[in-house]
Amino acid sequence: MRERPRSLIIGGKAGEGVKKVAQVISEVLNSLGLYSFQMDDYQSLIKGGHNFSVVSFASDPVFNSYAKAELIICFDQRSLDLHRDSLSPSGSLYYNQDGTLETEGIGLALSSLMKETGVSNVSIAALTIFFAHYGLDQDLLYTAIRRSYKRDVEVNLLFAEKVFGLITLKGSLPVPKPDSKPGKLLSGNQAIALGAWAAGLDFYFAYPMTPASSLLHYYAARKDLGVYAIHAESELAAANMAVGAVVAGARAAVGSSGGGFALMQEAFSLAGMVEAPLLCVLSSRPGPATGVSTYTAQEDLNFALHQGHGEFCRIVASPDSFERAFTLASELLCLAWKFQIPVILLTEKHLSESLTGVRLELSKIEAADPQTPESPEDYKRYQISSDGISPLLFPPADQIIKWNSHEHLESGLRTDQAEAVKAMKDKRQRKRAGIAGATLNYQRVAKYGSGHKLIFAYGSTVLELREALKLLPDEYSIISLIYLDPFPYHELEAFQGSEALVAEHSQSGAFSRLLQEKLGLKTIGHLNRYDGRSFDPEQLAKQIEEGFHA
Amino acid sequence: MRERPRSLIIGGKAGEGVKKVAQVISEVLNSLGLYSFQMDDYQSLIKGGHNFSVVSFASDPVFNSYAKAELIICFDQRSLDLHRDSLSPSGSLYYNQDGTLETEGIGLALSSLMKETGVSNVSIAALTIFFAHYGLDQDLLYTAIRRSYKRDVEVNLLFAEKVFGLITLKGSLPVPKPDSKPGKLLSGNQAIALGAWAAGLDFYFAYPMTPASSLLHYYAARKDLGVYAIHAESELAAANMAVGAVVAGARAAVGSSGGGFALMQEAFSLAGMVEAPLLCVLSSRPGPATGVSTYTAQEDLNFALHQGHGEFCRIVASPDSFERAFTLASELLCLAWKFQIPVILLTEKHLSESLTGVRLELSKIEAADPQTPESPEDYKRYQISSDGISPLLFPPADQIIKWNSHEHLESGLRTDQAEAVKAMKDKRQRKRAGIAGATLNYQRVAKYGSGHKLIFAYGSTVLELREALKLLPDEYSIISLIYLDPFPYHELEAFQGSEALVAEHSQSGAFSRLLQEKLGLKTIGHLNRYDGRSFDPEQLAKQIEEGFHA
Amino acid sequence: MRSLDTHKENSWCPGCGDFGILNAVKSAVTNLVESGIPLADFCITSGIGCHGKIFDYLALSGIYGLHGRAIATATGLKLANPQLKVISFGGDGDSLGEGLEHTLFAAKRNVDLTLILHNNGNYGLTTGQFSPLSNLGYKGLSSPTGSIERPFSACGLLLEAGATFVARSYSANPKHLTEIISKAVLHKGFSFVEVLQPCVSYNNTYRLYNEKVKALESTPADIYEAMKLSKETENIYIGVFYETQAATFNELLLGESNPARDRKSSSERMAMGLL
Amino acid sequence: MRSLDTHKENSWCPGCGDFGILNAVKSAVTNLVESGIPLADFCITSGIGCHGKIFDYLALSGIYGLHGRAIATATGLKLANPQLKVISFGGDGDSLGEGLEHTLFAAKRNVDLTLILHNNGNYGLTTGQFSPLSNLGYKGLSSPTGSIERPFSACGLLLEAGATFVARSYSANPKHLTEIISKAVLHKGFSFVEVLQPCVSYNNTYRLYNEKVKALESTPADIYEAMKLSKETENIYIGVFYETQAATFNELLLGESNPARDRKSSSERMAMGLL
Ligand SMILES: Cc1ncc(C[n+]2csc(CCOP(=O)(O)OP(=O)(O)O)c2C)c(N)n1
Ligand SMILES: Cc1ncc(C[n+]2csc(CCOP(=O)(O)OP(=O)(O)O)c2C)c(N)n1
Ligand code: SF4
Ligand code: SF4
Ligand SMILES: [Mg+2]
Ligand SMILES: [Mg+2]
Repeated sequence: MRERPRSLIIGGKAGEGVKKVAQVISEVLNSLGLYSFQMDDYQSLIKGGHNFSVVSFASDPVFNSYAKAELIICFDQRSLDLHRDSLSPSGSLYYNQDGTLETEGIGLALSSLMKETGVSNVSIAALTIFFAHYGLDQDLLYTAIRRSYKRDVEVNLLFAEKVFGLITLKGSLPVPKPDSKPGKLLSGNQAIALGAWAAGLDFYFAYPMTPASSLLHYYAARKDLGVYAIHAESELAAANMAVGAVVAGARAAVGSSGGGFALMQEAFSLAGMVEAPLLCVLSSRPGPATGVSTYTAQEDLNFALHQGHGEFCRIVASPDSFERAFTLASELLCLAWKFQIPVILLTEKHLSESLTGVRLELSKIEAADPQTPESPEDYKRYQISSDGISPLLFPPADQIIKWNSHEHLESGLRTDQAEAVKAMKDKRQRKRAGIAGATLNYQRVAKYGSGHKLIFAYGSTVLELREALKLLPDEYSIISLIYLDPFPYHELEAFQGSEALVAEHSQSGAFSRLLQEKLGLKTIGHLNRYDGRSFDPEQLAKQIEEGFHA
Repeated sequence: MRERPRSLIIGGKAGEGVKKVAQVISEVLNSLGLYSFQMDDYQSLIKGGHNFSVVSFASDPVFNSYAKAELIICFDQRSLDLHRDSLSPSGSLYYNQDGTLETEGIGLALSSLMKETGVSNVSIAALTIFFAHYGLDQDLLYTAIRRSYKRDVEVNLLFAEKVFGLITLKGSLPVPKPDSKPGKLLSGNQAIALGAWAAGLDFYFAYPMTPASSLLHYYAARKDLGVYAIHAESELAAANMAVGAVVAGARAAVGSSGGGFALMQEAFSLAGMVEAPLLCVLSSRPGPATGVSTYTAQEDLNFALHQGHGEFCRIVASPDSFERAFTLASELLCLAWKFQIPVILLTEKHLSESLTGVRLELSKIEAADPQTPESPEDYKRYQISSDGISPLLFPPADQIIKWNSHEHLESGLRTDQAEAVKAMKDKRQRKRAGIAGATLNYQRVAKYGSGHKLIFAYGSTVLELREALKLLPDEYSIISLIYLDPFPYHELEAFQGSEALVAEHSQSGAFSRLLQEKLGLKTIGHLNRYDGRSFDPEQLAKQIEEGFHA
Repeated sequence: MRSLDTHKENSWCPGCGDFGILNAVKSAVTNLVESGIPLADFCITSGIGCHGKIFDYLALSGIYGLHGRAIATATGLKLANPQLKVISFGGDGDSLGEGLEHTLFAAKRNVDLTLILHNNGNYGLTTGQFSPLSNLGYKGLSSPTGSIERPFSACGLLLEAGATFVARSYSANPKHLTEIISKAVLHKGFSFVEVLQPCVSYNNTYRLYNEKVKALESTPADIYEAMKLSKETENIYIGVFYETQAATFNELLLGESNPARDRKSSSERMAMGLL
Repeated sequence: MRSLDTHKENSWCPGCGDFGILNAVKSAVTNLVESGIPLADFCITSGIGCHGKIFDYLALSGIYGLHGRAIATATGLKLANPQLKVISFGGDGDSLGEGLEHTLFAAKRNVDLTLILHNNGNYGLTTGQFSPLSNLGYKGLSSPTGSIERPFSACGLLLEAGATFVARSYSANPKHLTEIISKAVLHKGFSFVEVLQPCVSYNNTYRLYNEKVKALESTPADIYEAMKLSKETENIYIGVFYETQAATFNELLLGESNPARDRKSSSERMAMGLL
């Protein structure tokens, strides 16, 4: 059991800058050498409603945010009502007393002060409270405001000064460890974006859809990376454009959430048939259909595993940490190009949009490059080979390079001849063995903890579990599946027929079923959460104990 | 072992009426009280190339066509080259000697005769040869021509007379059994169409795609049925229109092959979320992508089982006979409406487009009707109930009936509240038990044969196996899975851990994997054919024997 | 008449043009009910976006469909029960991006329903990316240095596709908008109403519209005149650009029959002797 | 110059208008190569349908894509390597039905590529169902008593969507077609060529076209004139209806750079110090 991280919650209306200020706080913590995890809970609306952000932080890595907080800052009545009960016993609650009913806690006349100073951005108050509450340097606060809020600087500073004066020192931040390296502050989607870029991504085609949109926005904003971000007319367009870009030799990716991914199925199958390397990021939210747009879920496991009509090889893998998000994106793009197949990076809103310090393992980055023909004179796009891989050549070239969505001959010309159909299916299928072998070079399964009581999970659920495990005795281990297809039989052999808990964000227990069917795993308890929210590590810790003692 | 059916093959170019004349022959056989099975092998082109049709027939039911034929009729050189070797030892080969190289067999100067008589339709010759070869009444031939070929009747008759004169009687048809009732001559798609109609189908929405197109064409042509056939702008449109029609109270279905189905995934998920009863017919052809458009495959099993993003209940079932195609379509439409869920009727080109006599089991037809509210005053579209089913009401109505693709409250208004999300997911999930129970009322698994050596299959592969079993000693049984989701554990319990052959039209052995994972079935041999062609019963019989003796 | 309000808390940004549309729809429906259309006959569909939320704020039956597909769903509804007065709400991303095809085909077919396009020139709900109607240079999260696409003309495309009623109004002109919506609903055939809808968060066009919006003085002489006028930028015209009569898809398909109402039960079918 | 033929047996119906298109494309490419465009720069995409088979008959690199999506795929190709001369072949079902949206967006964006539309007024390959360009009353397997939809106008839609080059030709006029295709390829920006293509099996329009096809005497004065003329039925006009210059999507996106050619390797990226 390690030090329990502290947490703060900031709540207010959409449009009040809750998420932004939480991020500024995360940055401050990061710059101080502290570890943090920021989770933003927001609704599908632009102004009003209720948003809140949680930042949990400590001098050790923090894998997940907590439900209880020692510092809560509420801008409005609704936040107050919703978060009052999340205050930990010794915690402090600050609230905007203008327009809210009196309550226990520290009321501040924020709205009046805003009017007085001419400030429009209430969230500056949250930043100020944070600084004052923890006794951080006032000048550092001003620097942070200057850096992060380019507009209305002077009034913001005035406002901050006034708010600062109202707060009494209540605590201190954890002391960073001497060797502390919390890494670069990134969201999961940013880590994915950077990983793919590092391996060679040239184009990202998408149609906006939460929680994948920030991939598009990130590439669009980071022109220095040189990844062209194309906002297409639809997901169908995006995916077919991506295949086109691949034909021209560019490394391309697409991304969406379930609904948009559903629309890319035919093109996914196209990638399977034409053997187009294609990185597909599927960031899940609760479904079906439009579902719950801004929350988290793991309901798309089977959907991801069985994408696209017809049979063809693919890889499906899911990052279980932000570090892995970076390396896996690179890894998958490489594998896609090595085997000329579509690959899916399956993740969830919880990883995609949360924010933490990430130590980028640059040494793990490889180049996503294809096998090229040895003697291009007699080039055939679909040359039959023993490993199923046909070398790639791109136009403009003197050779004729034909890709074909119909079944085809080696030349890429269409065929419906029985023998030719079988031969080409066999060729593609032969990649399967190579893929399974190649993935063995990567970490397909991770184990966290050293206990004999096992909890299986994948994706961001592993983050929640890792944080929960901090609160429990050393009896437990998390078995995290990073690769889902090819199924990592090799690493999991040892667990055949074992008993374990399975944790997932799914109502139907799809992951548990998968483990049972593939591995004969006996699930002795389901830790399922499917209301769109992430697990609270404390509650999860309790559920784990109960799960094993039931 | 029963009487081996006879077979005839007619081969020629697309546009020469091969399929049509085979159908006329099937009709003649049917009217004589004989059983037949017609399989059409054609390419994705309109004129030219090579088409052939096989009609296998006997005085007992014929479940599949054979590769070897005792009567082969070739209109051109290519047919001759391709089919010469399919002639059974005692068989007769007729060919158009104009424009072909001389060969063993009976050459007829068909082209010259056509010119001479002014006939444009060479296939009349095939019909004539069939009649003459088997010693059928010449007047019956003329009647058949008159009935089936409305154009150029007089020249056709003249031509037929001349051809008739050239043929010497070579054999005789099997003698029909006295109680022989070969049933109504139907394609699989027609049987599906009639089954769904009988249960109450009002609308069929589709975009043409082989081998599902004939559903659209059939409904469009059979205006007497009163099913509106809507050819939409795309599969996406079709599926979303269908959901709209359901909201208005109509029974609706959609159909396509893999590629078009891929495009309907988002709407399929929509049906899951809004709880729209929707019958979806997926008729497979080899994939991925455009694949091999006019051939057969079972590559979409996993795709069908895991359609759509997010988690929701569905039913997937596959007819293993033409009779079942009729009853299953009705059954599935009923289940869709009983549980307000999307259902998939999974089939293949081989069943969809082959033609045989079908005895329609009218007594099995039920009405696809929804549960209606008892007290519609306080109507809520998504009323939470113990079985997960909320009664249905349709506009125009005084009540407000709101369907919603977002997660929603009982009223149908959108929600993202944690408890409400969970409650509605739980409600939908509660249907699962009811569905499993309800399907138990239907035949979910069929057993054919009484032997102890087991062969598992589903869909039209069962037809091929049943025909093969006729050629083998009584040691074998086919275990045919009609329902695939819910998986028929109950009926299959007895086979847990058994050893068996698995037959399927898939390269990857998806069905075998399913059985292994769900049932622990040990596959001792794979009978996989994945070149788009159906199994030849004789070859299959051999493979079965080998499979058990290997 | 019962209220058209629901219990759902409104989550549009204060000042959003969508409020004007909501109010105008309520007025129009109220007027139409008063003029004799049964309230129960109204049925709505909507896409996904800020616009789509109108579904939750209107106490009318219908379906809150998929992004871009509301018009297809509306078509299905109308065909199954042609008695219904179907109104579909779309966003510019929704109806002219993701769902462009369905929109143009509904116009082509002259399905008797009404599409109200909330033209806010961006993807509001997904935080303001450029839309098919955004101007060249529009800055959003997917086009931080400015969109490099010229906008479509909504009215132009709909006119070209065959819509038999094409109009434009402005969310801040409640009287005009109410009238136009009423007319559109009364029009037999496919009616299209582009509503100029300022988005205060990402594309605040109030000032522009307040300056430039001008009512058409008369209905343009022909479809080309209508196209021209609809594309003018000096004056931004509102009013009915085009209106004509043509057989509707539902009539041609169904004749007098109403599939939902007249459907034969399974047992009636079995008695028809068709099997 | 090497031959543009492949070994693939041709499976179009004898007499099909597609032969004319194939021949004209070969001539145009030959001419263009002679005029200096490297043969290797040509790259083709096609949809699924009879038209799509042209992919198999042309010895040029490219991709035989999905039904309706060839234009999206072509866009990806062009963006990744703007040096390529991308020609996309579409059917009327393909490009104006299933793929309408992509077609209109390619026009809107002015992507520098050429779409050749094989307008045979039906879905040939799937046995002759009505298409978005079929006339009202067209009889096919999905409309046995006659289609109840009015056709789109291909040129009209493309003009409205923003295509910067819109032309029509006739498959049985090899000289005209060759010229038009050459011009289209040379046009900088999105060029659209509607080819009147008789389908001898399902929609034999030879007689109609032979009677009514007439070359435009001059380029129409403006877009509306172009629309009007393109829709005339007394004379069916062929020729260039509209041609204008505008910045292309690829230029605006890429400037001078060529992503496929100029791409940085993974190790170069790692050396950039951006992580
Ligand atoms: C298939 C699919 N893709 C993407 C989304 C995400 N999405 C929701 S609303 C929206 C765009 C909204 O823009 P618009 O239609 O103009 O509506 P507005 O919010 O501006 O009213 C998008 C892309 C989705 N729900 N479904
Ligand atoms: C997603 C999808 N839907 C349907 C089909 C079946 N299909 C193949 S070609 C075609 C229509 C062809 O019509 P058109 O594009 O006009 O081409 P033509 O054959 O007339 O040249 C269709 C519907 C398909 N291949 N993919
Ligand atoms: S984002 Fe724009 S369109 Fe959406 S509610 Fe706010 S102002 Fe209205
Ligand atoms: S069906 Fe028509 S379009 Fe297709 S090849 Fe034949 S004539 Fe040409
Ligand atoms: Mg919008
Ligand atoms: Mg066509």
